[in-house]
Amino acid sequence: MLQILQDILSGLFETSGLAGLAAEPLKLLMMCISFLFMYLAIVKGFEPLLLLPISFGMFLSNLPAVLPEDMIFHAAYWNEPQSVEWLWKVLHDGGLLDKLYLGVKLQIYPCLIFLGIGTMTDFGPLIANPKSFLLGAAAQGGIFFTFLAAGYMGMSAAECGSIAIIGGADGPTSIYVSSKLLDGADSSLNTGTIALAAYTYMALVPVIQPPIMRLMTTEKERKIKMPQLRTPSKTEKIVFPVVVTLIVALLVPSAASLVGMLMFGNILKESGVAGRLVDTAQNALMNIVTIFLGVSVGATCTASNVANLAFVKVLILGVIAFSLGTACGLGLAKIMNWLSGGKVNPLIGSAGVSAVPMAARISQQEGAKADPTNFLLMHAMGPNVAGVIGSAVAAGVLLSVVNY
Amino acid sequence: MLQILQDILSGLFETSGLAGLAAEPLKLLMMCISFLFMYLAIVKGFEPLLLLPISFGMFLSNLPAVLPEDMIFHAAYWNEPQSVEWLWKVLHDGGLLDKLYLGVKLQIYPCLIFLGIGTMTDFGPLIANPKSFLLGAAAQGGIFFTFLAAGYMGMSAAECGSIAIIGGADGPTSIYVSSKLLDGADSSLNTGTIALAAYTYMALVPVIQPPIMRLMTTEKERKIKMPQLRTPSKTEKIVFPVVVTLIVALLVPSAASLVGMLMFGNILKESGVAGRLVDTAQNALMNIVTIFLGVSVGATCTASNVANLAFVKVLILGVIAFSLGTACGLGLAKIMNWLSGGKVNPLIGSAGVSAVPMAARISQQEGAKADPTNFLLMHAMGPNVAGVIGSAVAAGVLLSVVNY
Amino acid sequence: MLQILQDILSGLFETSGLAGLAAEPLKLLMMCISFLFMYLAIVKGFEPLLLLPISFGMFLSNLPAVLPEDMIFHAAYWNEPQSVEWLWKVLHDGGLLDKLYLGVKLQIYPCLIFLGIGTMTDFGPLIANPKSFLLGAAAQGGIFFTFLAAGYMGMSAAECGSIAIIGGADGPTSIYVSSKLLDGADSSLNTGTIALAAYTYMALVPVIQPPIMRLMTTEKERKIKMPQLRTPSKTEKIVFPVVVTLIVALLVPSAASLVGMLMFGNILKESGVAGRLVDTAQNALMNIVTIFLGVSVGATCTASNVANLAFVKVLILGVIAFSLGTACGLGLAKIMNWLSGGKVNPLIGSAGVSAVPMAARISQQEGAKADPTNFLLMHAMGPNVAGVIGSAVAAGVLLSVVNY
Amino acid sequence: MHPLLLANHLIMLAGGIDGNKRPLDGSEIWGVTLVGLGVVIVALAILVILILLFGKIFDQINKNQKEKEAAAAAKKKPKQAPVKKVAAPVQEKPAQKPSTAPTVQTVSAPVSDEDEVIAVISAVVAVMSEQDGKNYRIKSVAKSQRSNGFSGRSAWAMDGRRQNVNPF
Amino acid sequence: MHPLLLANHLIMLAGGIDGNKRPLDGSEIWGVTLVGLGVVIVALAILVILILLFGKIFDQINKNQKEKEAAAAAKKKPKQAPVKKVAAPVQEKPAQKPSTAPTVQTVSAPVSDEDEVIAVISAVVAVMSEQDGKNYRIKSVAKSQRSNGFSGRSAWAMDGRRQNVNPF
Amino acid sequence: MHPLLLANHLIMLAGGIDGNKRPLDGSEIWGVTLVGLGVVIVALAILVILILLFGKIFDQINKNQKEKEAAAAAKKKPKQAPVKKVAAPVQEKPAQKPSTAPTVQTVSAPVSDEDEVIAVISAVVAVMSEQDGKNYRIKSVAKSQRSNGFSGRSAWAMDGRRQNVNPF
Ligand code: NA
Ligand code: NA
Ligand code: NA
Repeated sequence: MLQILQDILSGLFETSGLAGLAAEPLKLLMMCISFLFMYLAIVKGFEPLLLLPISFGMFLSNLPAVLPEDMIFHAAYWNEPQSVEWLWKVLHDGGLLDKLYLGVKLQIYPCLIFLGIGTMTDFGPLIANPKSFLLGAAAQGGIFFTFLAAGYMGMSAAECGSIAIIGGADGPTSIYVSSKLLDGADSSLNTGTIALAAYTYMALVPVIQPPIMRLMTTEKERKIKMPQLRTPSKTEKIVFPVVVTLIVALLVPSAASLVGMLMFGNILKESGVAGRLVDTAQNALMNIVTIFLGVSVGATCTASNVANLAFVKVLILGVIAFSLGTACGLGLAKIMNWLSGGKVNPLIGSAGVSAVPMAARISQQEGAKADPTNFLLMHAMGPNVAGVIGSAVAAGVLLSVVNY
Repeated sequence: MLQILQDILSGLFETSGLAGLAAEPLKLLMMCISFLFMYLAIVKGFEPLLLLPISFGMFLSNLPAVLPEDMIFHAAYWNEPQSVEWLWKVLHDGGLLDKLYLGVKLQIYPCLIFLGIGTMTDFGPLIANPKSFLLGAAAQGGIFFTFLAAGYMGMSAAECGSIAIIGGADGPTSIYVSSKLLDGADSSLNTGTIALAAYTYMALVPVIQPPIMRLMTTEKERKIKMPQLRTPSKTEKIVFPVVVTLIVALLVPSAASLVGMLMFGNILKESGVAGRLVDTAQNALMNIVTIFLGVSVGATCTASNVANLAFVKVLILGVIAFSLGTACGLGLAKIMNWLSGGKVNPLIGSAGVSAVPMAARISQQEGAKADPTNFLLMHAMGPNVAGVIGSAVAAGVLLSVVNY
Repeated sequence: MLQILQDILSGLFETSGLAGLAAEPLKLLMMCISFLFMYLAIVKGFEPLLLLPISFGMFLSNLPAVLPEDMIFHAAYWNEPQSVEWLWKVLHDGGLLDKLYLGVKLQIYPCLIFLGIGTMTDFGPLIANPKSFLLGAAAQGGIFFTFLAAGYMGMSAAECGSIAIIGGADGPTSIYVSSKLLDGADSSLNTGTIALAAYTYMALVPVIQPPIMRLMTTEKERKIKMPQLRTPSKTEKIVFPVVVTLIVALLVPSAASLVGMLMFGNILKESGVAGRLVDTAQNALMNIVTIFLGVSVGATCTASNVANLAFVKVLILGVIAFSLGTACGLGLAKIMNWLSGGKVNPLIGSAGVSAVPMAARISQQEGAKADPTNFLLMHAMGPNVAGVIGSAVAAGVLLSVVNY
Repeated sequence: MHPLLLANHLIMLAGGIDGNKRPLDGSEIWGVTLVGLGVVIVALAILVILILLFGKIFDQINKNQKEKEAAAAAKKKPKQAPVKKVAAPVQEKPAQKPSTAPTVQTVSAPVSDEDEVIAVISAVVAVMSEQDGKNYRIKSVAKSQRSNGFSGRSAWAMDGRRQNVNPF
Repeated sequence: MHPLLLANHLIMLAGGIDGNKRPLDGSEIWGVTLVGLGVVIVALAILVILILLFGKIFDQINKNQKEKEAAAAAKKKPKQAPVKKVAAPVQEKPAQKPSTAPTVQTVSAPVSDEDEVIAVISAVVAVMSEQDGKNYRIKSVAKSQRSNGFSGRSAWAMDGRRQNVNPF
Repeated sequence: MHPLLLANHLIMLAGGIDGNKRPLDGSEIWGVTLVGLGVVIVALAILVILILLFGKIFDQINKNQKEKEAAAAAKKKPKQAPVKKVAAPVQEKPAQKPSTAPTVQTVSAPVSDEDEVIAVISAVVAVMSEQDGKNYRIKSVAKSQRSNGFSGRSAWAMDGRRQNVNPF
């Protein structure tokens, strides 16, 4: 009896995932990394709506499997030349996460998430104080200076762009840009690691930003109070998405998809006549897409993609990108303060990196620390939502400059 | 410094959408038309759930873009011969709205919307007074007499059918028929313009119908009061969708998809045992499909499709179709009144055009004007929902008579 | 006039579905069978969320149609060799239900339903009493002994596996396994009939199980009271899905997709940090998939598939599978009771067949009949949810042993 | 050929018109118009007849049922009351898993040879649906029709449905 | 070439950089950085100007409208009251967006021409919306922003919107 | 070959059976049956062992934690009360955007070197989850579990989660 059981177990070993694990020990490391991110998502509250699906997807795709038909995700498929036959292979032979990842590769999910974000964004503070746009623009300096750093580190153009966009502090934009740029690129980077880094740093904004903010501003500056903003009229709020889409499409056409969907969502919301659609766009549709996007993007984090030097570079450059973006925003805010004769609290500059609404809350918090009666939240929301538009424009620039 | 800025701006011009706009000035006109429809949807409340996505889709697809990879919608794709390679091209090279439009072209969205409509429709008044079916049938005269008019104006069979179906006052049916008939047809019409006209006129029902109603009925007729309807039993309501599907499929098989999904939704609702599914079919699913359908159908309204004589013909024939449908419904109602010895208020005839539930409300309103104690709403709901079935049957007839 | 009407009617007959019905009288029989299942679903409350869509899909696909372009479902497509050209044919020429059925054939729907089930399952009772796993394993004896019976009845390996999995009492798993095994198999069975049988018997659990339970247990055994279970900590509940996925993937990699998605849903729920996603996964997403899966699986029940001896065999073997599963669960529970010295009420063994939460309720009910103060529900929930995992593992074994 | 000769048009149209054909000749135009409208009217007229027919049939069934009911009520007056009483709590439940249900089942269990006591059941159903009707309206406003307006007959059917309210 | 000569970079970058190119030369790196940041800033600066401009325009419009309104109010004081009364229930629904302003619009809508009977219609509307309103309020509480904070001008625009609450 | 020799079946089945093969021979049938059931039982038995093991480990951890807690509570009794008081409003919010949150954070900010004050925090957590438990039940009835039953430790973790209630 024991002999038989032993035979079974040894037979099982041959055909089971244990053999797969023995063959690829790195998978174990990858699973541990996925556990780390699950921990960060669940216990530390790091952007759990995305990091939890991403980390579980990472776990699923690193489960050992001997036979290709048992694999939930086939990393190898995504380095092959893509054609309609390849599409059929993914649909017919692929695992579930391969099929879901098609929505990322075909650029569908990020646009739909932007639609949902549009229905949840209030551009009122930005309309009330359009100069906030400049802060949202300046904070994109993080993107471009990181491109500079990555370029001088000898990375390829596609890699530079993919890493730089992390500085946009905008998950869907990062996924959109990196999945386009790295499509077919000869790189050890992939969309999954970019997304991991982007969402991790977005969650770390309350850790990364405050020291930089305190370093770059004086106590006196932080105490500056700003007057209450006017309330824009309904008409302005409805005209705004149309104007922004038009201008962005005229100047940076490759940003039109992202900005267009963002503004489509926003006009649905502001019009007040399509409540049904707004509700679905920001709940059912957005959540379905988030689940599919998260778990399939996470699945791209396989051992060969992550356990290498490139991922370390991504992590280092990513935090630099965030810091530089914060610094650029603060810098322009200081200039604006100087030009306005001391009427602009420089703390609102750091909110320009986007990471909505966290970065704006950090501005509020730091302002309140300097003077508890200081209420900067609405003033910081302007640069904050401008940062979303700014990142999308920067994404458009990268996509039009780097041929993919 | 200024020189550099000027250089940048001139460089930007070359690569930006401004150059595209200069090359195709008609796009500007198209955008203005899209603004007009946004205005109608938001301020005037014209079927905003569909006209707002449609008009924003129109706006997005007419944004100027120089490079094909920047375009959100490629009108050119949809005139090409379709094959599996073409499918791959749409999925891989297409913009977001191209991908979403596949759901229209592959006839998926209208059927799913009919599923949702089914879960929201109460056929009770029609079951209580089955003669209402005849009014729902007569009002389809608008469809066929418009076919006559279009035919004599020298249009092709596909165009005649696509324009005529506007008279059905039923958006998804119009989209279903026109996307099938115009698929590969050599025509300057397209699904987008048909949908625009259909939803616009549906919104205009309260303007189009009352004058015709007052013209065709006497004050005395409008004052006729109708007795309260019986309440059909639950069993009847459950048997009804099955019987209707069966009969329609037997007589006009090409209408089976639309009617079948409508009745699938209805039996889910009337059974009372699938509340979860009903809820999702009429909310999340329907809204997702509405967003995708609206914005992608709108995108087909490009300059070459709209800024021509054909669109003007669509608009003129569309209003004729609606008016004739109303008149036919009223006419038969008058005959039924005469046959019944004055027991049928002819005002309920106009509700047969469908446009649920607006047309029925107009009947109620006109009746109440003649005699404030006259309550026609439930009597008008019978022809009203019969009109939906009637339009679907008429759609089936058109699809089986015109080879596409 | 009468002559003309007669001519029209005769012309209609030629082109209508009536002619189709005359040509294939079996369709009438199939429609009657679909009405029977609608009756069972609506009036008798047999798993209506799935049997109602399945039966209506069956009705729709057996509607008579002369022309292929009028058919809502093309059974013939699904016996053809599948390629990317075939995919295009389904998408372009197929009916709506063909397109929806792609989600079944490509193995997408069952996994997504498992995601939703995961978000609704509380593994607490199983964690509190892990020995329940053994009962969930034993009850899968129903699957394997049915394989034995089907094998000796001369069925093919694919058919044996597809019928046996009915004994798992788990709808999505049955559909997952049978749609894989019967893909391209030369068989008169199909996924639709397997699903019909599975859901019918799941609904019949309260009829099938009690007699077997009373037969196999003594009054004294049924009166055994079990102590209250401990409440597992949040951490245990979060670790559980990860551990189960890992172990299952290591031992039976081909079960990883199903178990992985189940556990993905569960960790989303137990983490407590992704409420938005949980809500959508268990409502909008799950319901959409259920509608699509139900109506399209039902559509595969065409006359050639159902009106034959094979379906009768499915029905007979299906009930045997359920009964054997129940008996195996009870048997092991009796052994555990004996080993523990009378501390395990054998009634909880039958809950191991899954059919969540019905089978657990039956255990509770039978226990309460023997002693009204006996409260077995939570103790039965352990084997009950273990049965879901057990069935998925059994599915993995079948899929890895039978080459499809 | 006179445009109003429907039958001729029908024969003509049997093969269908090419979608790109332009211009259409008069016969085709009138053919589509008249035959199309004819088919729609005929199809819906058939539905009128069928639905009228079904209405009559259901009316008859209802009438018969009511008569039986009245007779049954006269016979079993004392038995009816307790059933109603027990059934009431089932309707009052705000949640989806009523454990009181089994009680009802045991009560209605003797109702095994269905037809004879159908009157009693339908009386209960009537009471239920009156209450339920109210529930229904309110529920549909709130979110969804989770309430089951329809009511099965056998004991386990109720349980089966109940399971599926929560499921899977 | 000095890396800060933006225009030169722009010309260089016109053809784009191959994604796989590695390493990038200094001119390319600086080009992307400076031109990229430049484009973002220019694009958003243009938006600043436009949105400021629109703000001014709308302010002007609002100001004009308020003046007109005041004048109109002075003129039509007796007429205003009843209409307001009728319109009131429509506005009372607990929506998410302050809807009192549109009320004024309906009033000042100079009741264009159609409309000697507008009072009658709006009475009907009021009656309808009373029934409808109750349902409606419950719905919006339960689930989402189904309420339309925005309010059209003409009678049938209102009707159009109402249709879409139930629709399609 | 005796059908009960599992190991032999296993070797036989290693290559799998052709799905279309018909009829299966006895060895294949018994092989699938016995090996299949064996694998399922072994797999789930391993899970039994592992979950039992984890249960023991977590029990131990909990026990240790409680002891530490008790010790800590004895030490820092006066400090605990005010934290509770301030934390309360965080739980009371019915909506998703609590502007009171920052206040709480500044209070709990001194709790930076995590380990020492963990007892205080977990006491707060206990109080919170008691209230939260209630919320949870009520919410899940209404629509969904938007409430986060889990509670992070550091100030910004809370903020991070809060952000994601509204987000993205
Ligand atoms: Na940004
Ligand atoms: Na109609
Ligand atoms: Na099972």
